[in-house]
Amino acid sequence: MVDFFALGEQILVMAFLVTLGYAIGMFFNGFARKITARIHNRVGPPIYQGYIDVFKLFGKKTNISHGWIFDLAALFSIAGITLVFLFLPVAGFSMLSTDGDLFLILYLLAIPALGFALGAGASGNPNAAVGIMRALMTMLAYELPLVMVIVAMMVHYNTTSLAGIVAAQSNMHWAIFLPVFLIGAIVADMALQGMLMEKPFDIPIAPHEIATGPMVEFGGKHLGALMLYKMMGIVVETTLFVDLFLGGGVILSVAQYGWLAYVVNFLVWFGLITFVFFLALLINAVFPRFRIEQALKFYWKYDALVALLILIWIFVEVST
Amino acid sequence: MMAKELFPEAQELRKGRIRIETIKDKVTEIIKKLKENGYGHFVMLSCVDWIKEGKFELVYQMWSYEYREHVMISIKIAREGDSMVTLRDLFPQIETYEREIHEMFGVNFVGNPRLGEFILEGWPHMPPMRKDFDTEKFVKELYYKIPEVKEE
Amino acid sequence: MKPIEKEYELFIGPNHPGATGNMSYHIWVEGDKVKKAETRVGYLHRGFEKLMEKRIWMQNVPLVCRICVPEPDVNEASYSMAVEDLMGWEIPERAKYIRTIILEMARISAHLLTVGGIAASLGIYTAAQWGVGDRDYLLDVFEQITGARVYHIYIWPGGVRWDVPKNTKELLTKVLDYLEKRMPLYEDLIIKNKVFIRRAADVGVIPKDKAIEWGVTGPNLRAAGYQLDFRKLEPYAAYDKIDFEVPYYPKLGEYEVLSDGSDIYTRTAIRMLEMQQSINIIRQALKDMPEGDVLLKHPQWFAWKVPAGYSYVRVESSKGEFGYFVVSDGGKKPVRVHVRGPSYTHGINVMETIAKGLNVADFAPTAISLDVCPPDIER
Amino acid sequence: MTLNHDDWGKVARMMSKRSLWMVHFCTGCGAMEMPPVMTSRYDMERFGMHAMATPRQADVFLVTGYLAVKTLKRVVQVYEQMRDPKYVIGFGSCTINGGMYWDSYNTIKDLSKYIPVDVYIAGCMPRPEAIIDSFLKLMDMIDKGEAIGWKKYHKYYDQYKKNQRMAYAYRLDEVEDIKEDDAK
Amino acid sequence: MIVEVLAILLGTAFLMLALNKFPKIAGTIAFFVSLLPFLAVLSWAGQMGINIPSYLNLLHFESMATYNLGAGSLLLEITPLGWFFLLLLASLFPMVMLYSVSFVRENAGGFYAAMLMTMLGTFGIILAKDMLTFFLFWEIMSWSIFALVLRGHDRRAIVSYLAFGSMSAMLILFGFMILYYDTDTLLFAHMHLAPTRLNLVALSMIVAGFAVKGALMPMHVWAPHAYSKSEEPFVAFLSGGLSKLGYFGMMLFMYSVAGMGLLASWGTFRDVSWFGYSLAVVGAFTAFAGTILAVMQDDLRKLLAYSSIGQLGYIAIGMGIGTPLAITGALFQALNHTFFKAVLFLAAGAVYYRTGKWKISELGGLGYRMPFTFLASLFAIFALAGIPITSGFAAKWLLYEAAIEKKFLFVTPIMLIAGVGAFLYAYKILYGVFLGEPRYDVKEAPLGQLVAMWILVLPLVIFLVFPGWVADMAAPILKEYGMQAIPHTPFVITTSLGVYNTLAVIFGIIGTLLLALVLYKWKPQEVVPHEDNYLAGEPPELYENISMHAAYKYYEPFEEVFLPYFRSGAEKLWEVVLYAGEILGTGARKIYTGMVEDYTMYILLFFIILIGWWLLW
Repeated sequence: MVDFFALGEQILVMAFLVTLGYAIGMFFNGFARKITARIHNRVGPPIYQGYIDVFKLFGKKTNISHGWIFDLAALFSIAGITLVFLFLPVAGFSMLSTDGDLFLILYLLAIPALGFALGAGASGNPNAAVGIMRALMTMLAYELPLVMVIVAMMVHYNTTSLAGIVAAQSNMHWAIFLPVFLIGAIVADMALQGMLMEKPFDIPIAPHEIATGPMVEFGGKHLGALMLYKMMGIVVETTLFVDLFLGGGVILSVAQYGWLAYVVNFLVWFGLITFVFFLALLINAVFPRFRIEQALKFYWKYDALVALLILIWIFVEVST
Repeated sequence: MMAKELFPEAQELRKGRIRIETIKDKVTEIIKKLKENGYGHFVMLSCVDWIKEGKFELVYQMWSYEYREHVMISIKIAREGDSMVTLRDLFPQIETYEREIHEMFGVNFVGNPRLGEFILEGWPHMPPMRKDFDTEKFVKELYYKIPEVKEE
Repeated sequence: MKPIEKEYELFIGPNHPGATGNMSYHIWVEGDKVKKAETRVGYLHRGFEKLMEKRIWMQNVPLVCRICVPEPDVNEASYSMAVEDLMGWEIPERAKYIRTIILEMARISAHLLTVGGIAASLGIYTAAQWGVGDRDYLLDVFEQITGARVYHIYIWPGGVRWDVPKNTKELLTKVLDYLEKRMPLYEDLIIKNKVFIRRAADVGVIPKDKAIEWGVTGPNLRAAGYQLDFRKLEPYAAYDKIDFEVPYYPKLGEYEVLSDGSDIYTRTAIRMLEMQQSINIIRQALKDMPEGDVLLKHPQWFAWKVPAGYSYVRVESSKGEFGYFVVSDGGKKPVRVHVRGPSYTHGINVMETIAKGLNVADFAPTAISLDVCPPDIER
Repeated sequence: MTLNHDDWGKVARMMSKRSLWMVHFCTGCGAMEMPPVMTSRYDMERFGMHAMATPRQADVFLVTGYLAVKTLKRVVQVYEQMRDPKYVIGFGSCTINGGMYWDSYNTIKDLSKYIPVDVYIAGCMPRPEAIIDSFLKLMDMIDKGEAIGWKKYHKYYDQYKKNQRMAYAYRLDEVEDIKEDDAK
Repeated sequence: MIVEVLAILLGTAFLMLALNKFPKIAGTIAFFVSLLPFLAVLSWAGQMGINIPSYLNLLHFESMATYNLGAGSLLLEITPLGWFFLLLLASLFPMVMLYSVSFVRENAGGFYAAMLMTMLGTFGIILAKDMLTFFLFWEIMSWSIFALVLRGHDRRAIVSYLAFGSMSAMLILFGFMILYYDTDTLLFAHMHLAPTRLNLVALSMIVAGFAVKGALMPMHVWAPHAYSKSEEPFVAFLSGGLSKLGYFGMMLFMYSVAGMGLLASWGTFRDVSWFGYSLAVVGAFTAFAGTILAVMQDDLRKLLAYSSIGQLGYIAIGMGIGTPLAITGALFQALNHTFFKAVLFLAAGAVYYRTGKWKISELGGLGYRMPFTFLASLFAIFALAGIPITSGFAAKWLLYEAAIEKKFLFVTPIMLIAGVGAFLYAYKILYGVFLGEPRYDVKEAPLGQLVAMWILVLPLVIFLVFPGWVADMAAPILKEYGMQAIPHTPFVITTSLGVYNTLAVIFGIIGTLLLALVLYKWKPQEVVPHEDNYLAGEPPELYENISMHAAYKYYEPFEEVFLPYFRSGAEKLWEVVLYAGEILGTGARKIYTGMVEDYTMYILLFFIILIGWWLLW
């Protein structure tokens, strides 16, 4: 018999966390613009600008669509990214992360991307098509070093489950404190830069080249949905990084400290993802963007080479 | 060789400004010769509407970085029914000047394939740079007559 | 059914972040490579030359500066010089120095915009933001001297409108010191940035042997490897009295020579060097500036009759050769004023030619690095 | 207490006034003062404004200066691609009465004959302070529900279209009748 | 009933030749006959531990049959492994035939005859109990395929298929001979292979021979040509179905016949035999290289062919690793590949049927014109890319888990990156064919084609919800090899490393989609025509025919990066292969008359000789 009470409770908690995730995502939008503005010597928008922008976009009186395939973009991107968030351990708290593992997360991340790509393609604008081409190629580029590091971690911790990796890092045994995964974290941070589409890898949306690429035809609620996707994407991607290398931000054990542990862990997690995002913003501010083949070469030559060293390291570790 | 030596008929306006008045059949030859003799920079092709004479004056202007000398080769063609051969093969930018002059004055350059709409779009009247086109009258009869949007 | 073509068409402009002002490049792209490009201009056509024929000589002064917005002073200067040429006037010495200062300030402010624009087109928005922000200090000085931020209408036929305020020297020195202090930052962000070098070196090359024939002028020509500058070739204002070296490829000073020249990188480097050069020129001009009148005693403004004749006057602007061809028949109004903007060749023939085979990603940076300013194409 | 429709409208207006995204379209020389407005000295992002690449994403259209007829076509195209609610700021004297170019054959003289304008800024060219002031004015108008240019455009679409056609054709006569299917 | 089915298939094949002038009638008859193997599958389900309602069990099939033919006898028996592969092929085959009814027009009789012969061969191969029967039916299948490849009239395809087909047959035959020499028996069940080097060589030859049909690199060369130049229904069956027979053979000989004892005789690496490890590496390389090559194709069929090669590589990985997890994964991947690849080829055929174009860059904007075709291919593409809203993910997941379980540090990233590469070409199909600028004003594909496609989409949904069912089907196979089935329930598969709970994913998707839908439906919207698009402000009416489809050389930067590496590698191989093909081709040209009937006759003649020879012997 299904325990409906427990199920309901779980759904409520998940709804709360998803709301929190989006709230943090929107905060990150304002945060990013504020930080960038400070680097530009400007005052910048208020830090809550992200909320205003999203509400405004959803409040647009008329919206255009290029047909039902175009609409899929908004649906798939929001649904997909929310789903990924559900499968991530957040601050050590697992929503669905015991029901799927890291491979699932990697593939679920493709749902919003492909959905977005469908919508952009359906708009029939060549700028969008070129942008999607670049986005997919950037994805191919950064995935190689990323999966190499992830595979190394899986083998090292002998689990494919992200929750398992987080659990293995409890009691401050964070992966980043191991020399091999310190290098791994640097490699993955480079990949994260591509994942977050920050410079030098913001090739897909390069405004001067292809007028924001895939987003050219999106406006109003469609753009709002994409912004939500992007904002949640920041949370998801930084959380993934934090879960992998920084123990998910878990510093107190729930068994020992009860609800206090949740609060503290959430705060630490929030601090860590903000910090990771902040690093990405700093890199973003001072670099021009690569051309797409340069990005591919960068990831597959330099980043992947370092990742290969990590693999060899782990190989030796496993073999002996 | 400097322009003065090549073309004795050239007249010096001031230091570094040479003016050659010629006829349209000779232009190609002169410009070719000048180009071969160090006048490598084609500055501009200009057109002046001398309405009282009924002529357009086409001024081909070249500059030599070597001699620091500016040459204006001036020809006159009739305002109506006359044409000029294109010189786009000599300097690529002549093509653009010809396009502009064709549009603004209505001078026909034979052999230029890109004559057509360049700056204006859907212009139905006389080429606007001609002296007999009265822009003030035109504006008063068009833009000021377009009605304001009435709100009911 | 639509005809099936392999190429797709992109419009870079007018409503496009990569457009250099209100103009449009219509490009045909196959895969990732530009196959054909056509420049579409005319969006800014106001019929200046027509309007100038309708106005008396002096009325044209406020009009001409609107031809090139980022650097309006070159228009005022060249128009004034053309009138002076026809009138046979020699302007006061002090006015020459003031003109030099104004023109060089305009050059710095235009180069800051362009270098920032190149950086922004490749994604370094920080540099663009800083560039425009720093340009504002120059505009403050402009405002102090001329009373306006953008359209100064300060250089008049016969000199300059009025003398500079007393504290100009201190003000300007302060701004120049500040700019000099900022230069290394720009260098780190742009010209010495490894990613920038990768993007910019050997991209958008104008072949050296064609550069003069194609009518390339200004920094673009110097980046192609010619030490040609109209400030040296045909000195106007006080340039003949000022000691300065024109930077050109491969003499890039402290910057590395990374390519065969004439690419985005070299053009950016030349502009960076020219800014430093301009700072030097202004300092010299401030030091050497004599006292005296700044404006000739004119006849009554509205009764001018300019002697009949042809005049062509050129000024080395930040984009290249800016020339005014003025024809007078001895009347109160000019018969013909024809403006040669440097973008006329850069934006149309040169860009259409070198665009072939360019990567889509490199198109906008190339166009911006040529410093194409549409208003001086169509006027 | 329950929120009625008007209150929601008020919230929506509050949001939309604090997040005005601008079309990246330099229609004329006024665009020269836009970089300073965007950067450190004046920084319009303080008000949540920034430039967007395409009209679909944007809310406010700064017509920066004179419009050649050729540009007017593009401006109208861009304006029609923008989504409601959308606002237009006429920038500089040229959009008010032609300014310097009052007798130019190729520039339109009064922008409001072709598309509805919510706020005008006088001057040639307007100083950044004036631009910022116009933004604040527009925000104020949005808040009060007075910025209704886009509604006017729908309501008097036929008149606007007719005027646009006259300008496009450079002549008053021979304007084709507005077809049924064109009217929205 | 087994022999009767064989006889009916053979008889119908002859009948088809007679009905050459009446394609529709021939197609309909062929469709109904093609259902027979599927009935056999249903009938045998009970024995495999799958309970199906009794009313589906229409015909009773015995599980074993012997058919005496004078000197020798056909020995047939159903095994769990055979049943699984028969399930795939027999459920694909009727749909392909249904599709063909509206698709095939020229010389339909020959087509149906050859197709039925192919199925006849398949049926026999899967049921074969000894090497001779196996080889006999293998040749029937191979030559029927040859007849169908001939219909494409493409010399390269024919020559390369002939060359590689012969090579495959030779390798298999030599392998069989060695095994026979060593064990003195033809029956699989009686072979107990000693771990000798000779046997390993024989096994390698056999696996290499099967790798040709399985399009494993470097034996894949024929596949892109044959796939891209033949009729779509056949290609769908060839790529989706018949390529699995190669893997069936590999599996049969590696695990049923040889077993771990022989495989491990070469040594082991982390409990995986070097033999299997090499196969896995070859599979991973195939997956990677096939993907990269697929991304570079402009011909829709070539793209699908290379993608097929890449996806088949995953099956080889699973077979190579050989743990229960890996074998289940390989079987799951085989199942998925059967259906999604068939759907994609059929959809490509439907697109061709309506537009007459194969080049991706010449298509475009069909998504709104052919919505059902589009949706079917979208689903198939999701399965192909392994996106967890179809069953495609579970298979890949099992394979990844298997690789990580064995700590394959270098193979796993290659597999994963090949999976990412699949997004690239998947999107190329979506964009180039279905999205982008609408260029064609065409109708939706005919009903028969749509029904065929959509029925083939069903398994992708069913096994998304019940991934455990595949594990159920794999259990008897694993049991035969003395392995434990992987722990699973219908919805949850557990490994030592992680869990995949399909219910969480499904309900998660439904929930989040509802959330998205609420947000999305908040505000009204209007649909604008394609012309009302961002053109940087330029009014479209001022320009004639603005071409806005960017599909030609879509991944040009990608090609610039990868082509140099692949050109030199592939071209050298090509030269050698083409040289060989040239020599073989001169022989082939003599019998190449261009008449399909002739070819069919050749094949029948070949059989008669073969059977006659066999009977006399």
